Amino acid sequence: MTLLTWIFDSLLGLSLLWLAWRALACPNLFKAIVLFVAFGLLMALAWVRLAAPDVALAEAAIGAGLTGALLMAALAKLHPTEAHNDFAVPPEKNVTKVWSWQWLPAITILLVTTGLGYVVLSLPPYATGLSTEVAANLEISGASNPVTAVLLNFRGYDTLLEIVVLLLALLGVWSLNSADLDHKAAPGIVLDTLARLLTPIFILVAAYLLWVGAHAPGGAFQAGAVLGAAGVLLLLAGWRPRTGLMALPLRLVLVIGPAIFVIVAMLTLLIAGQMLEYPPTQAGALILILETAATVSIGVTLAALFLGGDPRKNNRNKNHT
Amino acid sequence: MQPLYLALALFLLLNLGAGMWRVLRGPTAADRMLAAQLFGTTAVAILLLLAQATANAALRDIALVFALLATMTAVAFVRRAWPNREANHESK
Amino acid sequence: MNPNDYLSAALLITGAVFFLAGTLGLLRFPDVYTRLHALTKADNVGLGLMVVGLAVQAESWSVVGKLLLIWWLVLIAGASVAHLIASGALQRGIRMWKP
Amino acid sequence: MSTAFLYALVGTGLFALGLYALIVHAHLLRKILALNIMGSGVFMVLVALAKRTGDAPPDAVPHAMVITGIVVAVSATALALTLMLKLNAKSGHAELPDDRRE
Amino acid sequence: MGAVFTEFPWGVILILLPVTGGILCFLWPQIAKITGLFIVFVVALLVVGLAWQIFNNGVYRHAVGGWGAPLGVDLYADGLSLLMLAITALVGMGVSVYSAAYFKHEQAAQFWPLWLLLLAALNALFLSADIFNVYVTFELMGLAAVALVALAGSREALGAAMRYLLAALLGSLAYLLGVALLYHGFGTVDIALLVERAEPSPVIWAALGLMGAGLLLKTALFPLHFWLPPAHASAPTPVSALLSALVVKASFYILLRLWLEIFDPLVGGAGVEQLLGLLGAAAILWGSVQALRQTRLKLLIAYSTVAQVGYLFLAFPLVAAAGVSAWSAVTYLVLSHALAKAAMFMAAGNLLCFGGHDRITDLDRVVQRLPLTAAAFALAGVSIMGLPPSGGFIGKWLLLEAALMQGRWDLVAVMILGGLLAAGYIFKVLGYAFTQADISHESKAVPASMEWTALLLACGAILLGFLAVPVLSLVGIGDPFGIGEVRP
Repeated sequence: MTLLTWIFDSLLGLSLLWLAWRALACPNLFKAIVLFVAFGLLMALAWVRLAAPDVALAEAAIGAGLTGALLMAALAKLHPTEAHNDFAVPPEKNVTKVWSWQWLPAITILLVTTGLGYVVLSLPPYATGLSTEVAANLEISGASNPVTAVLLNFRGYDTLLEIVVLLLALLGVWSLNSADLDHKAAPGIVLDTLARLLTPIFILVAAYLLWVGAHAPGGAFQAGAVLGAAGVLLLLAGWRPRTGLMALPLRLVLVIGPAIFVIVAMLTLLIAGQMLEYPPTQAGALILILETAATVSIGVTLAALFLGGDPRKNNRNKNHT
Repeated sequence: MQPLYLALALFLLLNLGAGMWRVLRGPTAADRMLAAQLFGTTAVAILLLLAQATANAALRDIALVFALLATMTAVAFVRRAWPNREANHESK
Repeated sequence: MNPNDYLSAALLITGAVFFLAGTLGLLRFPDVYTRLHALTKADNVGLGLMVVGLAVQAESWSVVGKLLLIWWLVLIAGASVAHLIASGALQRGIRMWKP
Repeated sequence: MSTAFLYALVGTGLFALGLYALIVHAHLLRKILALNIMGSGVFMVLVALAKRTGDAPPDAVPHAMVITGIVVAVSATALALTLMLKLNAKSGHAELPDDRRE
Repeated sequence: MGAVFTEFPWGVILILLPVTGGILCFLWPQIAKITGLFIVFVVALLVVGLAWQIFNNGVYRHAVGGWGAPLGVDLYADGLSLLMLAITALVGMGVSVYSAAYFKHEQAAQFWPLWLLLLAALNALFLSADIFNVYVTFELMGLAAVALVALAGSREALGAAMRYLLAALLGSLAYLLGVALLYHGFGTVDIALLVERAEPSPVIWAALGLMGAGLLLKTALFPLHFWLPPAHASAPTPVSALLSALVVKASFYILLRLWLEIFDPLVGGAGVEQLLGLLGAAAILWGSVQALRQTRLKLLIAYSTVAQVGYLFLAFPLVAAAGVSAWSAVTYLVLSHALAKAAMFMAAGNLLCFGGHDRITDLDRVVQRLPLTAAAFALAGVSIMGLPPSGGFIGKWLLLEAALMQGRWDLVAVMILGGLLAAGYIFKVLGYAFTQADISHESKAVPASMEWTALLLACGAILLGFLAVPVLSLVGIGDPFGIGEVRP
């Protein structure tokens, strides 16, 4: 049995390296994206093998689902009309400059990586990190899933900043581009039915992941990513929200995650004296509130990132992009 | 039973590796996409087998998310990234 | 091993064979339409047999429910994607293989 | 070799592959893929080495860090893709000016 | 009343308030300008409060979530962090007043939320005591800065923003891999605990290499400066000022912290300092020569930043024998460069706004026509060149003194040469500013607030030259340099 898992792990590791190499080296960009999506799929399996199911869930939703859709849409906009040669980059354009000394970075990186490998292997084979501290405080953290406890309580401050990063990415995207709200090719009955059928299931699964996250793998990011995927599917099926919703209501939903986080941070600062210090009896409820708000924001932000522009600017800049 | 689950998971992983050939070979974008679709299903099967082998119920949730998102990339491909003319690359 | 185990092992192995068949079809068939045919065998039957094989071993009905839900989702996804790709390929004039 | 170190080495390998591709390739989409693969490598080192706990459950702190990192990575990827598209619309190229062979 | 001031959590509000402001500006763009200005001024007051607190209670530490390291994240502020926060608030106020007149309509609605979130990121970074938390603040800072550069919208700006984004992400990933190794080597990401636990090992060297490389890339030390000149030159003027004055310093600050606290005690004396000094010297010469060769004013100033960053690294090889004056010099150079460079970019922005171009040879008698702006440029130039009585003079003098003390004649020569080259490129600009251009251009009025903020920041850089004693005693709080006491 250990032999079997060892073979499985080695094969998975080699496949990951091979996929990464091919995705980065093949001249055809479309092929590269498909290989990258497959890479994400295998990454999720690797997280499972490393006993990190929370990470695997996040990777499954974001890495294998959303990033693939984002890349596909970007590739399509990069070459809107040309179908020539199946997105192949002409070989002479593929590589920077005249790298007649291309071996130089290759050899440098090889040496550095060998060194890094040596350093990694020099680490002690047994180390518990912070798992004893996490276990000792899990009881009063408000969540029995240690990853959720770390994300929302022990290191909740990182999570606060990180939700702001997501909002910031959207601000950046919106300042660059206007949304393409008119692109509504008829989805066809199959896609339309698929979107209608799956959307409620997406929402149910997101709610399930959010709920289960307190005591088992799951949580706000995974749930938010699933919700975002539902939004992306609807957008792909040609659905567009009414323009009335695209102004302040949309912005309110986008900021509800960071806003609730900041409010809780301020309140805990006032009451408990330390930012994000939850009273142990209410920690569970607070975490659930924070996670619910974060899930909604993350989901809508991811879908808005896929839409790829500011919906407010739609009418003015229609012929611009 | 555990060795069987693991052996089958390994077998499916090998299958997946073999399918990679189609991604590399093409010839059309649709062929590559089909292979990716098969990878998704295979990954779901591997996850279900591992869930049983390691008695870890959480892995079924991951399989569920995979199954749910199985359409995403393919739909994005069909609706956005598929070039309109491809016929002239088909004949080999 | 009890009879249940034999049943489940048989189902799982047959499922795996369908996955192999799907992969071989994907590799060996001559055009996108026939490859689509092979692929959906793995999706529908391969995963289906595996799900049933695992359901036999399941510790509770909720696990069985989740397994069936997963299978159902993959069926829906497989069928829709197969349709979308096939009709897209036809529209784009990808030729069918003639023996 | 234990699972932890096996995957940690794979992680450093991914980091190296991504770094090489980032330097050598000119097309921005490729550079963005390269950064994502580098990121996956770093995340893998973080999570793999957290499994050096024997039979006990692994250390959860790096798992949380990696989930944070994945969200950051998808944010950065979305911004980078939009920037690339905008640059391509303005200049007609999806490469940076002096990486381009005229 | 006194207790309220000394116990109030100033530091935490310094982070939460700009985030709130960013959210409000995003929700209601029509009041973005007012909200933004208000928040920035309140942030400045909060820094004063924090200074008062640190003065009375010593270093500031806040255990977020009440957990404390290693399980939780700590915030930490000593004299050095306080000075960085103060300079951020000062330059931030100037940039905000300038931006209120500079950005109009839709651009203003996009600028304010991004800038407030950048401010939050900077404050969070200077207050962080946790190397993983620093990674998150780096990403926050990087994405905000890139989006701000891209606001200019031109092809050059978009290309520069893209290059900047790639460099920033690469730097962050290298840094994060270093964090991963340190965490798995010593079981914590808290800086103070790492200091206790770390011991010389391959992990330390690898972490130093990875984090150092990532941070040097973000700080744009020669030869990793390739992304800086296009980004700083093509960004909107207030953004150029922010990037050169503050954002580059943020990664330098982390590098300095990590070097002083973790790496120097373990691997000091093994040649790393010499390497950094060498690169610094190369940056001074290369940046200055490039600046001299530029024909566009903003590119000239951007290359001058490359050169001035070099000075910061000259201190590293000098510390062994002259710790006190070397680190005082670094502090002073950081502060005076922030003020002077912000003023200089603003002056350039005024000229750009006035004549519609920034070609140096076509500056048309701007001394007569924009006297305040010309004065701002000249005063900022005095500090950049290191002439007395400016803040830049104090910094460079202390550095020179340290080099003389150790008999490092090579570094002395580089510093003098760098000063001469700086004089060259600044007088080149001033020369053209007095003369009449061959072709006269139509000109536009420059808002008075934009001229005055440039001048005030430049005066600040000069004024810094008279404040050496209080500033250097402030930076000594909490002994960030590990030398007991800092004397001017």
